[in-house]
Amino acid sequence: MLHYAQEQLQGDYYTRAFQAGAQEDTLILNMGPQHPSTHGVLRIILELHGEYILRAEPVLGYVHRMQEKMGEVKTYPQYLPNMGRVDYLHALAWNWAYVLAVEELLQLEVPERAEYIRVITCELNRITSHLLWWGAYLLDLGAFTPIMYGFADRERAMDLLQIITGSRLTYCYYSFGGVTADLTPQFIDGTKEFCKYLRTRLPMYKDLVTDNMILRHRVDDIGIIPVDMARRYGVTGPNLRGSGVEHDLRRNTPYSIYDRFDFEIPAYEECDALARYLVRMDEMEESLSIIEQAIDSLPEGPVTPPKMPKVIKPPKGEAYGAVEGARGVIGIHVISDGTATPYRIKLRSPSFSNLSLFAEVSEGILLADAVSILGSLDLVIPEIDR
Amino acid sequence: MNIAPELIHIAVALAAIAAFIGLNGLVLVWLERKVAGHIQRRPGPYEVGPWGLLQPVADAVKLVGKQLVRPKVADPWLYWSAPLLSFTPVFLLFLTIPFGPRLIGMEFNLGLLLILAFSGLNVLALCLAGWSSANKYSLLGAARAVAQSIAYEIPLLLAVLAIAFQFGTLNLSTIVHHQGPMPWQWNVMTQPLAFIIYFICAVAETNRAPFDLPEAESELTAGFHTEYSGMAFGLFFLAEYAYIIVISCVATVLFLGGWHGPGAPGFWWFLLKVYALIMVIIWLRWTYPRVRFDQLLNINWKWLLPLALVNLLLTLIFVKM
Amino acid sequence: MEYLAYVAFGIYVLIILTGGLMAVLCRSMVRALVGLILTLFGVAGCYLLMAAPFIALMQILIYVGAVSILILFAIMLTRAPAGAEEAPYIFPWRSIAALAVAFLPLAVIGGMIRSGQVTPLVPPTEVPLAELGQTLIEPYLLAFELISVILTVAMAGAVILGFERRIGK
Amino acid sequence: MKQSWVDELNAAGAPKCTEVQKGVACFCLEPENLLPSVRKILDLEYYLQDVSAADFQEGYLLTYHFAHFEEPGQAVFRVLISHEEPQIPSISSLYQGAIWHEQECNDFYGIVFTDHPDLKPLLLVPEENLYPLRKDTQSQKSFLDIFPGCKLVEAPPAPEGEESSGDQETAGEETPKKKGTGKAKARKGDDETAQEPGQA
Repeated sequence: MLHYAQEQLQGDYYTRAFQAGAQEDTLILNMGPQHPSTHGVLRIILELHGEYILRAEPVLGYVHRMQEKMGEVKTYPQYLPNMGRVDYLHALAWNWAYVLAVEELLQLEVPERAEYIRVITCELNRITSHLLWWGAYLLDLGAFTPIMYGFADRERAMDLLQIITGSRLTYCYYSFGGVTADLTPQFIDGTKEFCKYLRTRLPMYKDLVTDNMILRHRVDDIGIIPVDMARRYGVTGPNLRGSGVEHDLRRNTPYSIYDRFDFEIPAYEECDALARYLVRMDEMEESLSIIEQAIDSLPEGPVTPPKMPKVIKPPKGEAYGAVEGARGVIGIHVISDGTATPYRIKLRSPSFSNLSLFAEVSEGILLADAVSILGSLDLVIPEIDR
Repeated sequence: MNIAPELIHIAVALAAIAAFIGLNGLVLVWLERKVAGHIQRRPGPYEVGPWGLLQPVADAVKLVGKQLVRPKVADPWLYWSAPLLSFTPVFLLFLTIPFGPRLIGMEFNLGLLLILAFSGLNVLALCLAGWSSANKYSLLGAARAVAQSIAYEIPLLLAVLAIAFQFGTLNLSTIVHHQGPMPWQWNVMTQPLAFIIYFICAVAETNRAPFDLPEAESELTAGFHTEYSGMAFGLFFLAEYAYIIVISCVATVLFLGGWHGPGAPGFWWFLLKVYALIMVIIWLRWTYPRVRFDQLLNINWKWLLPLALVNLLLTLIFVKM
Repeated sequence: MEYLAYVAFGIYVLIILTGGLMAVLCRSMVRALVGLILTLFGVAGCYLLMAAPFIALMQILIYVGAVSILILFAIMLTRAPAGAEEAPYIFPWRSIAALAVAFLPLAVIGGMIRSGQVTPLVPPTEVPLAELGQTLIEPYLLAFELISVILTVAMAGAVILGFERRIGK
Repeated sequence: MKQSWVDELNAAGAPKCTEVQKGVACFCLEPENLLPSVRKILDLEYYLQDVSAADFQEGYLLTYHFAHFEEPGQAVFRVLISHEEPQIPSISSLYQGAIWHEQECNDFYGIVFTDHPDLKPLLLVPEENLYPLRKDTQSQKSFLDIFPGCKLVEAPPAPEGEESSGDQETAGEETPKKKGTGKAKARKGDDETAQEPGQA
């Protein structure tokens, strides 16, 4: 028993650094890198007083793959598949941000049908992302069943995406100037059906889960993120809209053809975990409505530009491709030096900024609420570590 | 030597109880997984045996076959005694439960008290397990277990006390005899509030969802049994199921008329009611999210305890009138 | 019949002594507490022998189920994982003094038994619950109430201490 | 980005911006002017998108992207710092979200952010200094080459900068910038030349 006390003094670089600032009579707890509620290999060092958190420090880098370095050694098309692996839950948004940036460099015109296809698939992907988040968040809160329902529905959407993209998770579907494959009738019919189906499911989830009293008490008034804090940390996406700001790139700086669709930007003023939860639940319905509109007005035509250069060598310059992902603003900053490989690629991942406020927001809260807040931020760890 | 037959009777009863617990434990494991499966729109276990019936056996074999691991810095004596301490008192609890008109391990005037006294030992086991594992998650889980079980024991006792007052006895058989075969002759009709309080507290006492805070896996990985593996974990697991059966049995005896039932009374009625309650408990677990710790205590101190006191007072008034 | 009682008594005494020694000698606070719990169980057994099952069960319910768990809780809150290292052995004098104090009651009781006439008790009979309650409420009412007042005060104190910690945070 | 805000920012430090390609306004700053400008843009209620760096022949180019919750468009701050003395004030006192971004730049390039609360490694192993995104001299490209609209202010210790502010204005049609020196020694003189076109 004696060396138990001594062993506590050891630990890795981060533990030692964290322990140096610890108060007396507190408990230092390493939540992660392997922990059920960090959804991947995120580690959070906590200083606890009883069950109250005095200090929290996320430790990153456990799935760091140096994506930005990879960008500097691969050619432009070679780097495309990497995008599906940054955020595996909303891979198509990362696809899109990258092709957007490169298309801007190349001054490429995207055919209209391809734009529609991008909107449909990206929104479908957003729904799968939100469904998974929903299930996983409820799992964090101790409800085991919703994730099964979420997965079952998500599976349908993924089956659809598989028809045209050929993969289920780490999509590499968009290409410079278009998409790699045209929609099939099977996909179109399936998507229409899926939209109808999910519209019957979402009210059920509301009745069974969202309106549950225990859930409401668990997420109400937890993890307040005022707008000012969101601004200082660069929080975007549903987390920001949960703070009452109707900021959505699809509406604010309409890229692609989002200005042609009629949809709401759900926002709730409460700034708490419940608000973020409700935003995502509403967003799924809005995505459904976008998909339905896009399918109804889908034009005929090619899905790739008429003439594509054999080797992609954008002219010197820079471009910033920003799209609205399921977790917030995805930004890809490409600097080209005129060769076939990018000179520098910077990936701006929304979860990175969203998590960075955790230290501030978790001060003085309960351990159980920390789990609830982490879940409500909808983190994807590979996206944070890149 | 008039005590000898009594002793033999108890020994036989204990053996029978061991068999009962083992069998029901297996059935419960299967039932829980199957029910959970159907609640979650999946079939549940179906590979091992017909309808997956042999799944719990496979689970048990797996658990027994696993290596027992103890953290180097854990206190060995306490670490290994905790799962035993958790499981062994369970036998005593079943001893005084009247399964049928004559099917009872030991006729004992203080049967109810015996159950309450020895079910309190479980929390001691959790506490020792959590403390001796030398793991911070375990420690937090143990601290939660203590606060939770002490809090919920009070309204539970008060709810049970109302029944004891009503009939002026702590003997479980007598309480059953006071109830009739028809559902409206059961105590749940005269004491609905006590039944609800008892049921909520009992679920909380057994650390079942939505009150499974000591082992809340999303916060404390596995709480007090984080470090336990193999059959040491298996004993905790079995003890949890045994306690679920006990609380359902006690609820059946106190509130649902025990072995009484329309038509032929007997063991089957008892078992039916017990399993109905167990189904409700399983259903709760797979439906609700987990409450937070302060909410858990608030429910207890602000709602259950005052309600239990009021209920007791009302019972007293009615009994004395 | 009677030898069974003797055997039981012997077992209970053994449990009590083992528990007591554990409580005194173990350096780990939690093990010492387990010793205490063992002792309480032994005492409960002795009550059972005296045909007082109600008291025996109450002993387990209250002392084992509540009091000792609260003590365990307190130990956990003080976060003393390595136990009581702050008390090193000082062998000769203190130990001798402690032993002397420990044997003092033995000497006193032993002396009394030796000097006085030991009359065997009438075989114990179980007291009905109602009678027990009557005794508590009627002749021993004051003592009964005093105990409850003390318990209430202790509980209030614990609550106040708990609140102070929260504010101190 | 609103033209009035661009003007305000132009007045705030010594940034020079000319509006605006696709709503993106670029400001080229001296390290000294970074904090006042960032304070200004915080007052204008912009949020921080990211902080990134890139390695050029002339030095490390730090890029700060800001955007607004209601207004469309983006504000970009660029600062060039020398290879020899890669130091720049941290903006984390204003934008706490920058803490991690700056740590990341420190991980990748070894850029030191002064007054950063906790400049320890964020993503890479803490025990080694790897600086994976630094480029060797062969693969370093010229900053001016890639951004032809930009003009490097060569700052001799002697007189006023010989190049005109006219360059700056004409650079408007591309993403325009004026650069601090790559040579650390010239910092002071550089500063003066930087002020000058601002006043002109």
